[in-house]
Amino acid sequence: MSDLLVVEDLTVTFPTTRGPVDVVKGVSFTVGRDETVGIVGESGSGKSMTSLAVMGLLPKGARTSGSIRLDGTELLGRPDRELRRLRGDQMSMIFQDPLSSLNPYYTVGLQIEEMYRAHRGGSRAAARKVAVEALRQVDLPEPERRVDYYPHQFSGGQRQRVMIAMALVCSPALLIADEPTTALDVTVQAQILKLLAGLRQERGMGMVFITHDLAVISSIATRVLVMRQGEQVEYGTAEQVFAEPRHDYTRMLLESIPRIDDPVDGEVKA
Amino acid sequence: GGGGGAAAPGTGAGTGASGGPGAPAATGGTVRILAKADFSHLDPARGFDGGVNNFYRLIYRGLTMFGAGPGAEGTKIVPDLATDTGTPSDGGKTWTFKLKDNLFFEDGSPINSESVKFGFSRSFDPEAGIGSPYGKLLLDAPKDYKGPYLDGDLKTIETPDDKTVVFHLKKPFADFPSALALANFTPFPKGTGAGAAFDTKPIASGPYKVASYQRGASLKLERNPQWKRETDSVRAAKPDAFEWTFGLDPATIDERMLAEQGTDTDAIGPSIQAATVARVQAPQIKQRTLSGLNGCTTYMGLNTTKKPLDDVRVRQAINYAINKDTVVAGMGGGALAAKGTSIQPPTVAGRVDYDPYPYNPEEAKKLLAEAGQADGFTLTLDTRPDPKMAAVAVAIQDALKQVKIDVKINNIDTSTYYEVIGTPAQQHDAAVTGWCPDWASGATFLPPLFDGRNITAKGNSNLAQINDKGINQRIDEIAAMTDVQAANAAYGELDKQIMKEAPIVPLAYEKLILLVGSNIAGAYQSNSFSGGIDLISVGLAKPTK
Amino acid sequence: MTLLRAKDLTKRFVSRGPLGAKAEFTAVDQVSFEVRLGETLAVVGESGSGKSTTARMIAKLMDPSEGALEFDGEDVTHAKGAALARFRANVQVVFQDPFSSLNPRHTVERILMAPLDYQGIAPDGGRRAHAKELMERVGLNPDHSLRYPAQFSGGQAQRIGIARALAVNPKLVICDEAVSALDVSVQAQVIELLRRLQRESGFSYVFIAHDLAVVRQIAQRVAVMSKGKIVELGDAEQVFGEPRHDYTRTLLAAIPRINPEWDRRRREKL
Amino acid sequence: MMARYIAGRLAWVLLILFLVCLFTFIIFFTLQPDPAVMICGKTCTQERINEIHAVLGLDEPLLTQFFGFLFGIFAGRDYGQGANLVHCGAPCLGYSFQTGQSVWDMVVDRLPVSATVAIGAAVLWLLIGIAAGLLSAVKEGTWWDRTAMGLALGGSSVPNYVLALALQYVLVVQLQVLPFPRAVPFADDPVVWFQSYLMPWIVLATGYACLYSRLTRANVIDTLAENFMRTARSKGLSPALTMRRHALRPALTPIATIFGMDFAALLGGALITETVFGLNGVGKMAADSIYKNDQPVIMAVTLLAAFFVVVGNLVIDLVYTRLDPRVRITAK
Amino acid sequence: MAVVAYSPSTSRARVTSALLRDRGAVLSTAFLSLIVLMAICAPLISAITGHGPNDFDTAAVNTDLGGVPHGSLGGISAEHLLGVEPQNGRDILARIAYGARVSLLIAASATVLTTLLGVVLGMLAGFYQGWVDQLICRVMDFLMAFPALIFMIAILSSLPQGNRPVLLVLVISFFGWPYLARVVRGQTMTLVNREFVEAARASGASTGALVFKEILPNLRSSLIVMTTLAVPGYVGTEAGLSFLGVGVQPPTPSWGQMIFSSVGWYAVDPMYFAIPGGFLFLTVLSMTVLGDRLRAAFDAGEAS
Ligand SMILES: Nc1ncnc2c1ncn2[C@@H]1O[C@H](COP(=O)(O)OP(=O)(O)OP(=O)(O)O)[C@@H](O)[C@H]1O
Ligand SMILES: Nc1ncnc2c1ncn2[C@@H]1O[C@H](COP(=O)(O)OP(=O)(O)OP(=O)(O)O)[C@@H](O)[C@H]1O
Ligand SMILES: [Mg+2]
Ligand SMILES: [Mg+2]
Ligand code: NI
Repeated sequence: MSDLLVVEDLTVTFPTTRGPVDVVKGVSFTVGRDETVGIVGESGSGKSMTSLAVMGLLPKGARTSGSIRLDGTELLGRPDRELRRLRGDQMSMIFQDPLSSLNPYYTVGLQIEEMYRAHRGGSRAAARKVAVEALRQVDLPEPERRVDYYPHQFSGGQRQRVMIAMALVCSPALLIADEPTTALDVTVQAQILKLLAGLRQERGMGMVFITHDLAVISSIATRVLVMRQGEQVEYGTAEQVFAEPRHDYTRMLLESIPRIDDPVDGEVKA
Repeated sequence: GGGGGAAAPGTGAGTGASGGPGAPAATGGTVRILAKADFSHLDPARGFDGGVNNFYRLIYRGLTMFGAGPGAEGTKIVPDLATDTGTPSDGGKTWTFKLKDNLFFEDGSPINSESVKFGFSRSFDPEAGIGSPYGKLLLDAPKDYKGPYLDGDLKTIETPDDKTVVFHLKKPFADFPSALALANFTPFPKGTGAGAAFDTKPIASGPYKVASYQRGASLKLERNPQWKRETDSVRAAKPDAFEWTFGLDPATIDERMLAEQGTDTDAIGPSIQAATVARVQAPQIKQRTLSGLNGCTTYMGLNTTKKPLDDVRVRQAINYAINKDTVVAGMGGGALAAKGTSIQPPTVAGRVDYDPYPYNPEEAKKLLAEAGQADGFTLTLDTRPDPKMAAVAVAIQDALKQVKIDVKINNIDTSTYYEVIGTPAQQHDAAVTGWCPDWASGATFLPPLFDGRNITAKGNSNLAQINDKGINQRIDEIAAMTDVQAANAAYGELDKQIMKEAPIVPLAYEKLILLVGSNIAGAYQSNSFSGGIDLISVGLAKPTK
Repeated sequence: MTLLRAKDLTKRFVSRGPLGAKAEFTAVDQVSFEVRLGETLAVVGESGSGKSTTARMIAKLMDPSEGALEFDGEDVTHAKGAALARFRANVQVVFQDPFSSLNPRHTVERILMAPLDYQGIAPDGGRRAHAKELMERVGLNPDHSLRYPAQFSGGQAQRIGIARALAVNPKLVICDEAVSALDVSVQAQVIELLRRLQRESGFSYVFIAHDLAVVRQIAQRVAVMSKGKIVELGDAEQVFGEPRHDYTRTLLAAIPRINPEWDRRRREKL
Repeated sequence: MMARYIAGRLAWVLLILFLVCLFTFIIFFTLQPDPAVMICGKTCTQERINEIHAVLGLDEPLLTQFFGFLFGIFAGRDYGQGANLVHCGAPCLGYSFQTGQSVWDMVVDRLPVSATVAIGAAVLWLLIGIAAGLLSAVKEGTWWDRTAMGLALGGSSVPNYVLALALQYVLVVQLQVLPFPRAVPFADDPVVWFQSYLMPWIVLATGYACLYSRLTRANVIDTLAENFMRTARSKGLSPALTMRRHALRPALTPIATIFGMDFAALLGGALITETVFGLNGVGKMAADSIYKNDQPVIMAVTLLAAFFVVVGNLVIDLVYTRLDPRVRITAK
Repeated sequence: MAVVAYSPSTSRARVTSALLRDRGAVLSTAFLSLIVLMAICAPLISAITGHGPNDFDTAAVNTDLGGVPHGSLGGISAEHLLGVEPQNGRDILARIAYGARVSLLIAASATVLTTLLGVVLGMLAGFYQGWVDQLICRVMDFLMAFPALIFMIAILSSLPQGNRPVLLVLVISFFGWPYLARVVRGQTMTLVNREFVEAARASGASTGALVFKEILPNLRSSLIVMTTLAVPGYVGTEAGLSFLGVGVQPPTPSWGQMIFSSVGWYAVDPMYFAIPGGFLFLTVLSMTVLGDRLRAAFDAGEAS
């Protein structure tokens, strides 16, 4: 089985007044079909930049080097025109901050429909049905009505689910999920994770899953990449990373996980 | 000449032309006229300015008219509908006219003494009679007579038979035939023209009638078949049609005339702008120009009721101090203006050419010192903000600076200018303005400007507000003369007499430069119509073109 | 001592459909609770259950459709002018969507100085230094004080929001998913900071979160919301230990956990 | 609720038009020069002025005149007496002091010209302005951006009348690609019609196109920086759709505001352009009437312009709440 | 993060240094300073060249040809550095210098005043909505309903002479602000609903602070465009009004008047138009470039 996504020695550089700054430094990982790679790491360590680099959506001025191959074709340096056909269809992304990532001028329904129609064509009515279905899939209450709501009319978690629904509507080969469940309560989160796992199996979808919730990673990822300050500090199978972490930082991370059954700090309670 | 106050420099004269435009015109074709603004009124009782008076002659006929031809020919009074220029009796107080035969209106009805009476009485209508004031000024009429529409027939005009009309005047008026050449003495079929009917659909008596008229946009004239050439010895009426285009920008007109695209070869424009003067110097273009005086005087009135202008020496000093060459430069240079010396412009009959106050700042200083104004004073000068007038004002300001008179320029909006300066209560020390005679004689120039008894609280034209017994008396004496020629000569002398008092500073006589299409023929400037091309004679050289 | 008391807060949203048809939706339904001085009340619950809306109402950013709000013994339901200013000085908010709540045209420094500005507070050592100190406290590089929000990662932006809330010395901080985008180590650091402030300065918190483990660590009392209502409210011990409501139980059951086998192996190695 | 809002606004429109009427009336009938003096001409007496006053109805008290005017608009009125009597049917805006024409007829005559000028120019400047602004924003910093914005700047610093004459000089006099404009109706000769209106369109559109392109550019650049633009791109939409739907709507919403105003104002006549090109529109009529102090015409032009602007603003407000959903919800 | 610690003292210093490194910004500033200097030193310039702004020099023009200046390039010579006006031969340099005083003063103050009024009232309307909005909007409707040019003429011609430039500024601003205010209001209405405004409110921002500190910076792009373009617009308005006789009183020179009166001469004496036109264009260009660069410098933050 050939790998779906191969990232090799990826570096992302931003120019600043004090000279260029590397925010991602030589990151390499692969995502196979029907596989989930989890990325964890410090906040600001370059997780989002890595995924944006894969999508070819880095902010203006950012430079990249290394190699990103999707299904064997190199993505870096490809003209936007060709990347565009892949985006949404072959690879799609759930962004971290849902409110600012949704266009406030349009109903969420339209924003889902347009993506579907861009790749699959068809009538508006058909696309709308797909959008309602997608919203139902992510457990949004009253999808028929909510499809005509504007982003600001949703709660944080609901917006996040809208983003998920949108990313999935064309059943992409590769899904990059940047903290897709942070705003979701655990029950909904569990449902979404189940949904994603189902899709992965069903369609052989590869997935990059960025989260801070190590428990979530442990339950869905086959391989885990740990990042810190733009560098890749550890990369291995989930079992290896969680059971036998090699790097101090990984260990430290695993140590800091708050646990529901941990004894609670007595001082505060007093 | 010159009615609407806003268009002060209005009527006048011009010199003849030679070459292209002067060549004889052939019959037929359409003469096109490019104009900035539409005519004020097609109803001759309402309109009264150089431009529209010239136009009226194409569609209307009167008892008398100005002759056709360059120079003095154009100011000569000749009979039109009448067989002669009238027979005075009762010492010039009663005038009898006989009509020619075979005269018809556009609608086929005959032009008879009734229609003459009716047409004349229209100028008493409060609504229609806003044009030339001469009907009301001269004709004897019942007090409070309000025109034919409200008060019926004007009984004081007698019509003993179809061909004879007898007028009774308020007082003797030797120049009555000249006054009759004005368009408000136009006959009309009895009962027509109520309201503003003639402003859109006039009833023609002349060689042309209105074919179509879109206000502000265009006016087309076509031949009037009811006009019989044999009854009219003056109008050449060569073209088959005239077409006006109104509302054009002056700069655009100049460009069009220079470029001569398409039918613009058959076109006539208004006087060119100063900026265009240099461009018409090329021989092939210069050949297409006509140039001459517009028959008006541009002057600065000095308000003699204000101190220190009440002192004749101060007024004389100002006359000496102003360098008229800079004034002429400001008006566009020698091509567009000539230095002003006397009150009356050169086109007026009987005018004497003299220069009482040649440029002499030393003399001015001396006079001011005598008057105790050696240190100068401040003078407020009213002017209009149009570029030409502004340039004149600045030239005056510049000139008076050297005799320590500080000129404050007070710009008054063009639309209100004449109202303000014509209201003695609002008038300042001095004002730049102009005057054009209604016909080429001192009778319509000096009395309105200098008769002290004409000073009114509103609409005053005696800007100097001079009320000099000697002048007033002389005006009455000349008015009583029955010999028009002698009267004109007397006005020439009166001009000198007035300038001794220096109530005004004659600044310049404006000139026109007319650029016509290369196919225009029979064109000359008429001294009776502000130097405009005489429309009754103009035509095309090659009408088929 | 009660710091804040919410009584029967209700929020109804009226939205118009495309044809102008009105639809009313009760987002928060008769919610009552109190926050005591120096305590942390956690609000957990279903996504879209009205947590953020409740937070907005108690922060007086949105008028309740019904109900009353009392702060420090004073009725502030309709507070205006000086009373409102007093309230604002004492109550700060950390928003759920990190980027949308930061003015894109202001530098971080300015964002952090703004509350001081607005409340006319001049800290010792100057406001600029204060801003830098705040950045350090939440684990941001103070050298980045002149950057704009768009130049930060999601977690960093969230920390800017937290730092802003702490810029003045409030009595109550309302944290709407304030730590959801932070990696566990930074999260621990921030939670420790919050707790320290509570210990030292007696801050109270209304802490909205999905991560029950975090809630467990920080909250003395917990409110569980579902469908606009508080379904359970009690001591953390009790809610986590012996949940009464079905929904609470579902919630607790759905908490993801790291494969215990891996965890065990890792701990053994230590 | 929308219906009530619109009804309320319409009431305001009427009130504002009434106020505009009143102010215009006061300003032009009291502060302005006496038209009788202008009509009266050179050899004028107080008597004749009084006579003209009576004819024009200026001898009546101001308020009577004002309400006569208002009444005339809704019910028509009679002018003159005896054989001179004319009935002026509603909507009666009176008769021009200068030409005696019915002002309503004058307006109806000229409105099509002004509307043609305004609509043509608006289409042109919207197309050019927005396209250029959009392109500049997308290619921010490139030579295209610099050139286009430099041109936009140049274009907006050239006064209308200068541009008009320069265009005429170049296109008509020098290159002779266009004839001198003459306002013929479309039906008469579509080619000449188009050629004649082309220059006025260009002249009017230039200034606006410059403004709009710069505004579009600024707003689009702001919008492009938004996170949701990244989302749109992530969906693999065509750049055209991305731009048109996601960038333009937020960027153009504020531009819609000024477009409404600019367009409405133009319908009231483009004073300078119409004058320069000799187009017989409302603007030229306004210029002429000011020059001649023709108060009834000034009143009519003012009212007409006011009407368009007020209605234009109403439309903008309604459209604005449609354009931005966040505003719609909170506009209680 | 892995960057050497280096702390620029203030954002102002950073912006200044960024501007100093920008050629466009430096050139623009230089040009604007030149113009201001010229305006201030106008009498000095006149004294040095020996030509006042209203001194006729009929020797410099050909009075027989309608007054075209002698020599090529509109009479540019050692005597008249920028040539002379056709017809009366006034020195263009002197008139440009004196004209800068009037034109720039009027245009700049009118721009400042309209911007001030437009921004403040527009933002208040957009922010408060409700009756404040209604009130301000109705006033705007009312003011905009008047065809501005017609009314400026009517009002200016009936106002007492007084201080013309001041009157002009007042009248222009009075009719000008609603245009800007409407745009500002619209954008404010959108911005008010953004979450960061809510955040500022929660931080205790007063209404004034919300409006001016939080929302205003987000209006910057539109404002820069509209204000820089307002300047030539007002120079044009001033010219138009002056031409119609209600603006500054001749012979006081102003750029607008010069451009207006040069229009007719474009074919014979193009320099007459090119010089004041060029000055106006460069001034506006400089202002826009400076505005753009300023915004860029502010926006840049640390990056690029
Ligand atoms: N402006 C609005 N108009 C209409 N409905 C709204 C509006 N704002 C919020 N809602 C609805 O109110 C409900 C509660 O929203 P709220 O943001 O309080 O949820 P939440 O508990 O914070 O959820 P989450 O955990 O997902 O952030 C949601 O169903 C949402 O759709
Ligand atoms: N436009 C920019 N200019 C300069 N630096 C930037 C820019 N955008 C992001 N950065 C920096 O790049 C680094 C990586 O950001 P990224 O968004 O990838 O972090 P992340 O791993 O996703 O963090 P989080 O978990 O907080 O979302 C951060 O330190 C951030 O400050
Ligand atoms: Mg991130
Ligand atoms: Mg929420
Ligand atoms: Ni006249």
